Amino acid sequence: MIKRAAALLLLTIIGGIFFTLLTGYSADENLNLTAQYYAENTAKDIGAANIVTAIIVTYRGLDTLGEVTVLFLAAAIVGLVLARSRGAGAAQTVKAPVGELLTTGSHSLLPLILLLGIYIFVNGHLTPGGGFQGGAVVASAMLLLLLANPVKRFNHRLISIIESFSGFSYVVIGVLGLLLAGGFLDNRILPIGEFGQLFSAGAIPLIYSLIGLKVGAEFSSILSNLSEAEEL
Amino acid sequence: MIAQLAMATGFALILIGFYGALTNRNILRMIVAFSVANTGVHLVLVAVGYMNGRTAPILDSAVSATEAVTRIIDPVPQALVLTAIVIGMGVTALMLAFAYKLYEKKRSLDIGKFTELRW
Amino acid sequence: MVSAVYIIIAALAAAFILGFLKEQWRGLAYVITLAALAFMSWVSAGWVWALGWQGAEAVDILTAGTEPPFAINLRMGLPEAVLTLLVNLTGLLSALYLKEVLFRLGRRSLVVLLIAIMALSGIILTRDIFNLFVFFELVVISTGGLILLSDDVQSNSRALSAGFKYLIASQIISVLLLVGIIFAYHATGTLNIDGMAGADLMALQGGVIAFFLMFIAIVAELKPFPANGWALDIYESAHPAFSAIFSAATGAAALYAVDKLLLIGGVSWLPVATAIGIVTFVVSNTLALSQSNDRRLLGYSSIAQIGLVFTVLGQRDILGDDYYYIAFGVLIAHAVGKAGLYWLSGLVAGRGLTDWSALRGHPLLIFAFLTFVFLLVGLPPFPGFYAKWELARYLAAEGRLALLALILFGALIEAGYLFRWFGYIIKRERPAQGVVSDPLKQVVIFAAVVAGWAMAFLWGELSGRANLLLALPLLFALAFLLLEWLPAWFKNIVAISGLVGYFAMTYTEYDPLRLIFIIIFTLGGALTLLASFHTSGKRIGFYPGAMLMYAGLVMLIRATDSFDFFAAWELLTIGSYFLILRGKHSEPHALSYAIFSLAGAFSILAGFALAADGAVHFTIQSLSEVATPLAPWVFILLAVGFMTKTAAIGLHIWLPGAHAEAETDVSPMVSGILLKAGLYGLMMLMLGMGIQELHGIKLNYVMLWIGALSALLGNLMAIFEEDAKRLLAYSSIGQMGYALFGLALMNHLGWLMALMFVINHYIYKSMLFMSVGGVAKRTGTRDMYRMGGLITLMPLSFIAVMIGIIAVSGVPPLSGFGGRWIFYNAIMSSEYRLPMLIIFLSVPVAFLYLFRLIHTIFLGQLKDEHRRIKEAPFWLILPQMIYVACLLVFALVPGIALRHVDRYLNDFFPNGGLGWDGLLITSQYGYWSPINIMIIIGVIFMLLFFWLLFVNRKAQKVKQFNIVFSAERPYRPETTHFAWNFFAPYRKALGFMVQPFVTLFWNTITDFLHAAANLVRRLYTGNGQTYAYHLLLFVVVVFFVRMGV
Amino acid sequence: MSALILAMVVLLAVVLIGAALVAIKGKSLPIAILSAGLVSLIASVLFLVLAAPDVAMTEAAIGSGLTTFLFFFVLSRVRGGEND
Repeated sequence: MIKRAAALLLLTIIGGIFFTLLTGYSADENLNLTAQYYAENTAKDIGAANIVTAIIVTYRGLDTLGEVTVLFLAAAIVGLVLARSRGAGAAQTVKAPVGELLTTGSHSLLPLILLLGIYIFVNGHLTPGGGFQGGAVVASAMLLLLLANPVKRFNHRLISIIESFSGFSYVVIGVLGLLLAGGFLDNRILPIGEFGQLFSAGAIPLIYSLIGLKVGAEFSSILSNLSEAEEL
Repeated sequence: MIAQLAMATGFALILIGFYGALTNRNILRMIVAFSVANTGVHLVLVAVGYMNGRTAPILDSAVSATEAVTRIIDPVPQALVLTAIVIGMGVTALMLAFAYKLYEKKRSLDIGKFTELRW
Repeated sequence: MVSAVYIIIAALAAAFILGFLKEQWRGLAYVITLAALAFMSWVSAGWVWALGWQGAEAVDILTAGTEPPFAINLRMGLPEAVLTLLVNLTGLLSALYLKEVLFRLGRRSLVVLLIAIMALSGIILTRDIFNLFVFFELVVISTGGLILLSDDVQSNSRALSAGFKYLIASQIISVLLLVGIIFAYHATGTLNIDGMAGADLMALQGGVIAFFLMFIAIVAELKPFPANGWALDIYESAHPAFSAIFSAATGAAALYAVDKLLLIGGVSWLPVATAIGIVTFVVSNTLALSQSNDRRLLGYSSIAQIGLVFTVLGQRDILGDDYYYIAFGVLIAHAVGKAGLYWLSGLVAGRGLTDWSALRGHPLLIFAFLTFVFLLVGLPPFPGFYAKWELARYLAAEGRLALLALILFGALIEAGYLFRWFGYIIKRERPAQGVVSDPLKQVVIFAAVVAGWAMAFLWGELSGRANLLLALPLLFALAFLLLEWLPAWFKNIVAISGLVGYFAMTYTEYDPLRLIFIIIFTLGGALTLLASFHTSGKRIGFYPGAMLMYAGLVMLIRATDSFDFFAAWELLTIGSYFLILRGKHSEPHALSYAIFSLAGAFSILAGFALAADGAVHFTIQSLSEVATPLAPWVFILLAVGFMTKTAAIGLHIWLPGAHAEAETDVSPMVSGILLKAGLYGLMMLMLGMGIQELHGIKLNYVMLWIGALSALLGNLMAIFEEDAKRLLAYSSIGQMGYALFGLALMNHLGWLMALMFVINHYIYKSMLFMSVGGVAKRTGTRDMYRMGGLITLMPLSFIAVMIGIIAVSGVPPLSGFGGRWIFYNAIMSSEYRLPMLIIFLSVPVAFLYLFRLIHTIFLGQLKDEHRRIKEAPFWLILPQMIYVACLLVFALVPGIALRHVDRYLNDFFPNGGLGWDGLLITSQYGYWSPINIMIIIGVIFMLLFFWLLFVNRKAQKVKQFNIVFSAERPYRPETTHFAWNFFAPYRKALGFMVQPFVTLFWNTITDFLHAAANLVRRLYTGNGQTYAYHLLLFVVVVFFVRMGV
Repeated sequence: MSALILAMVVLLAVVLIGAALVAIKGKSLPIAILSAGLVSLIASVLFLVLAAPDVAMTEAAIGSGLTTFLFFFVLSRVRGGEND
């Protein structure tokens, strides 16, 4: 009871702090300096229609690299932890396979979902969505497989190689930016191309695809590791 | 107005999430509560960048590059939220791994039972 | 220069490459990781070199080919270079240390380690607030991962729950941080830290709260009290190598993040930082007092140190150009010391503090331990020492005295528990499990040791002062560390020749006053060292300690600048601490000595800081120029510091144990020689500042009283002692009281007498300690009632003691009388009647205990078990005989030393000097002719002696056991000994004066601190949810404090 | 138009808070997890309203989709701990 009261009291005060922020807030009439720069220059400098993508992949590319690394790290840790939990001789209880319908359905859906994921991340610079969303969609295909066949084992080595390949390539492209263009993660190592086309915006489609691959691989790795974890 | 409303909802979610994390002893429930709070933060972030009557920061046939400055909303908070969402998911995954391991050790998810370390 | 962004690139590339490797290729994966970490360190080191030595400019590194604030930029300046080097090297060394663990866990654990280090570097380098958040989250996740890995190491759930607690806290932190960032962005339109700083966030709508949220979130990463339960649990449970990273590298990175953030907040947030920092520093150190688990103790200490650096960050407004010098001095000392101690803890099997006594058989590891402790406490010659000095200077100049006091108080507590720990190592029983032998781990530990000493040298070079590590005496003392493998006799020869040689080299450079002290310190020291020839073996630890003390003493005399003076003071304190600790039962006494001495030293530090009033160089001479409102306070602080060393009453409780428990040849050093340092300090002080008044009270009058009371009470306590060495120790308190009294008279004769005491006390106290020590060695006890009748067996010791007590008691014909004579002359010419009365009273009291030394030890009946005792060893007797000779010479011709001093004192006290006419000394009250007195006394003595022989010629000799016990054996036989409780009647009459009030007082303070620590630490319930409450409470409290202001 | 959107936002907000309350107070853990997923899902609708399609997609795919599955995977492996 005291605990609840204390929680309520503390949160009321923090709520008060938030309330001050809320009442003090007024939306900007015009874009601020930073946003204005992006609105004005993204198209000509970066060549991406989706400004959010331009920011994520290029202007704030370092954040995104960190973000990808977060996932990479989370996947590595989850893998490490759960791999050790599985232990040596512990036999997995074999579950009854799920129904025919789900199995067949998932197999026929799989390519479609994968395609959708790929579409999302290669078009990241043009339309909403990108590597993260596409990667999540790719992972959901894996999820579907898992649901359809709970004892399904993924090839961890393959996932790991995809993960590493895309991550390493990402870093290499970043370094190319440093060597060939204006700085680390500069997308202008490839021609900016014609605005609005698939192959435009320099290295953005490439980077976003790599991110998509990587994110997909990482999510898959986390999911499969969790699904393979022993029931306690 | 929409921005303020969304922002208020976001703050409410944060507080609700914190309350859940402070009062639920079950570790999984604490993690759930934090993910609610995180969603609240995302709402606040996006709401701060919102500008009435403007469109998403994507240049297409409707919004040309030249008039973007007057037509689109601030893209920066959105970029930040994207990052925050992914990071939040990473942290959640890690916490879940911890929960699993903690359960493995003690066969319990009561946070009050993991107090060997103190003082 | 290799761009700093390659630090990040290298780590990530290596981490991703590891994924290509097969799980089995562990060696390769490990090598790649090491190579990456080495490369990262190399890049940082290159920048440190370029920016620090070659004068390169700081560079901004753009990403995405776009100018900030539109893209993220990194900055590599000197602070960044140093910090990334610190982080990367910690990572590299920890990776080496963890070789076995990392091999077992495979490549994914390497990934986690690499990314953790990369993220820490990122925090340091980035200039973008959101990017900072991303790196912080990376640190959080990788820390969580590292903890999960630790869990496997110890196969328990402790580390696991600690990690989860950390994640709970970090979730709350990240929510607050994100909300803060977005509103700060909304207000300023930028995410760039420098941009925000330029936009004056505080003046903007919602800016203050936005900043508050960011600030509090990052500050929470510094583990401030009380929102730090999770951190403590991590420190306690994680693998020590991870704790090393967590403490040294994460702490440094988080501090730098706050430093950057404070650029945005501006000056108005500095007091908040100061308050949080100092509360954390003091409270955490206090809590550490009651810890018995080594790693948890180190955790509290880490948190405290980070708090201290945070306090320094809060002083940014006044530290000017020295800001980074001071902050980094404290920070690097902490990082190296703490990482080192954590690494060291991996070699110790047990987790209790006393289990560390396993180190005892490993001198090198003990040296490492001491290096780390010195770094943490901020002792010379390490960076923390310089930093502490400069910080005190600035704080005093700005009048932030309460803060200075709190810092020194916290530092004292820290020194207390660290030295207590060292005492355990040296003195406690060694556990069954020894030290884990792992060459690689030892290499890592010694890398930290080398780094610590390198930093010491560097900070000395940068200090703009004389580099302590280039001071010849100190180097000489340190050289003994390298000679430790040689036999003691050889080292003794080197030590003696060093002392004598140094005197021969420099004796022309001193004025008469200093010459007296330097003679006592060098030649006198050499003389006491003669006694050390009686020991055998290597005597590891003795010579470095002893020579450190002598080095400090010599440097003290040579110091002209207050800094050099203080450094020397600390050196001699530490050296003597090591010496005292060597005694068999000296653990608690050595600790109390260390604490009192350091407290005294801090008082001196504060005094000098106050006196300097911000001046960089402040000479001892300039004490005379200190302005009036400050002057009495400076005087008090310095006097208290010096009087701690002379064990003035009230500050004396450390002395009896320390002097009595010390080894036979150490007691003379710490009593006969070391106490003089305090007198020297007092002389310098009073020569400089003269008579000060505070609220109309003359301070020298107060000191007069203290001197008189010390003399009386010291002597009183001595008479009730059964322990011969303790008796001598209490007697020292009394003797120093006389000297203090003489100085406080502030006239010519008083000073002359004090100097007379300096010389006399050295000679007879050294001698008495040696002879009593020799007796104790032979009889195996220090209790006088267990001795008796030793005169026939140990005649030379008897002679020494007899001459000694004649000299001490001030009866003719020996030099003690000369001292007394000057003394009476001195007080006759002064107006202070009441304290004078007390001094008079204390003189006969001295007789009471002195006579017991002869009566109880050497006369009376020989104990049965002592029938076969031999004379004390030759090397103990030799110096005693030399002292006897000295006493006789000094008694005959006191003028050889005193007339020069007398003339010298004329400069300061022109009136009332003595007349030196050949062998005749005159004062305004009479004259003293030593030779005549000697002859007269000799004649009287001989007459009496022969008369006694004559009247006793027919006395019957009675065998010792020619008596019969008529009753049963008493329960405690010693109570029937005539010498037991010898002065019971006096105790009845005067005992109330020697009740241990002072001891009680200090014990109460200690108990109170411990009780408070035990109460407060209940706060840390171990429940992760409670810790979340603490965190939110912390947020709310800081909010109210800041907004209320 | 604007009033309609406003009404919709109000509605979404109410549902959001309701779902959030269920997420932290709900009787059974699966319901709590599902409600948390629902919070994310509704939030992603709100993001669309706030002209943030990228965020909406991400929140829907990651916040409400994958995260919810993660929870269930773990939940199914710590059966006994549900009610601690």
